[in-house]
Amino acid sequence: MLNILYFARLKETLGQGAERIDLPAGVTDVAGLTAWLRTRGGAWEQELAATRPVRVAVNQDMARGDTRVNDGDEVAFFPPVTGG
Amino acid sequence: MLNILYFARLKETLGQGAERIDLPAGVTDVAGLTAWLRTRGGAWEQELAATRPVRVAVNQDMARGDTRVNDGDEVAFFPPVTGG
Amino acid sequence: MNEPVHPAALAAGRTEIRVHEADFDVGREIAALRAGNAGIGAVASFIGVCRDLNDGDQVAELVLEHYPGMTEKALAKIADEARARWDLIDILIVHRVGRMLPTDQIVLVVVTSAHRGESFAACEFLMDYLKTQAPFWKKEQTPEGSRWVDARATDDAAAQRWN
Amino acid sequence: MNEPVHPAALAAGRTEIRVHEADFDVGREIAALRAGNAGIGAVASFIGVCRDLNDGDQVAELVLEHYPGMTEKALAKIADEARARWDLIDILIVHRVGRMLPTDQIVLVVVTSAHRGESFAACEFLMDYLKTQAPFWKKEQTPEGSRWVDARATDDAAAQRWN
Repeated sequence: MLNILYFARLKETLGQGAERIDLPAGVTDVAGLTAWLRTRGGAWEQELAATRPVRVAVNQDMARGDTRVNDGDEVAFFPPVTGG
Repeated sequence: MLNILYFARLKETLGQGAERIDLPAGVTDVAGLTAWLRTRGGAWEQELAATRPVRVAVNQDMARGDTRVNDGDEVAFFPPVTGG
Repeated sequence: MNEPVHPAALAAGRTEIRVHEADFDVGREIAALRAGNAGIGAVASFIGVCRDLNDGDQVAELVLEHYPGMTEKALAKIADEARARWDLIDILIVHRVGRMLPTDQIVLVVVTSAHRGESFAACEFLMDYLKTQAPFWKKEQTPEGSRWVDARATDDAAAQRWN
Repeated sequence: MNEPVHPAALAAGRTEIRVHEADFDVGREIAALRAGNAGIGAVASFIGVCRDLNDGDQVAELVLEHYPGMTEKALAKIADEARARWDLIDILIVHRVGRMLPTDQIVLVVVTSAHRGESFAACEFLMDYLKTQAPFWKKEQTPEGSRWVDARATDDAAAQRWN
């Protein structure tokens, strides 16, 4: 299982803040998981497009496209941060 | 008249915090006044030596050797500042 | 800077990170951080405040969302990074979440050290990194409705100065 | 930084300079400076504190002498210089004189602005200039007797960064 979280604008446009999914076959890293989510089409395809400034954290650490994703991980998708 | 002030270490080594003197003949700038004070000898010669890091303010503005000194001015001598 | 750092001061130094809705009292926070530590010579601090104007629009209120768990972890990492770069005594980071109004305090960063150069640099570094690395998001309420605040290129540039 | 500075904020900004023996309350000073000004987004501050150790010796107490009249004039000049360099809202400088003990506060500088870069830079600039341009002198009481503190080359270097 993967615990996927969405924050801020993404939570609104995707209509959910969290979901649990089985690790999709063939997905081994952040880029792969993002590509898999885009195949859902609609808002998923649009919001997670490679041209959008989406940030990803794996197990609460900032991640990159080649960061490994394993069963049991918490993966969060969100816009660039704007705190402070 | 000149109103001359001494601060910090200089006040102690010269034994006074302030004095009033007539503008010495021939003195037109800070360097001239400092040289004139040095002619008093002893602590004056030593503390106001060109090799000592003495700072001078004329009318409460930081001055240099070529800053003009006129009758009625307030001239202060002190070590480099160490506040804050 | 050539002077050895006071060992007792180093021993007493601490890192404190808090994320909560409640407001904070700057004077009290600084006093608590400094309490009893005579090795501290410099206290640099920064308060980020909610303005009534952003990108030319009136802001009626701000809602700060965050990523519980990761927020604290990210801030702790940033604090560790600051300690690796400078000789610091204490680090305090307090970041509020939830609803805020103009003039409300949003974030407080306080850094103490023996000499001022270190605390100034670390305080600015912490703010620059917090602005680009810590998972907080601002949503503004303006006369045109609510909008998520966009990340600023100037914040990325500020953070990159430290690389 | 590309955003116009809030006109109301600028109008309400002020420069306040105080030199006195009494201690100051940081929280109260910052609150008074910010009061009612919703154009302020950033508050950078610095507190200089009396340490119990300097140049390797224990310091039992510190006496701060100054040049009354010139002190206020020099600080006002430094504040004007900061305003000429950055878009600032408020500047507060409070410097104590007289006798101080370890952990006592010596100086407070607070700068407010719309965005944080300006207030950080100006606060550090003000401290660097104050350290080299304002007529204050420290005398320390140590186990070996009292001594005038020597000016530091690092302070001159810090001030020269801004030229």
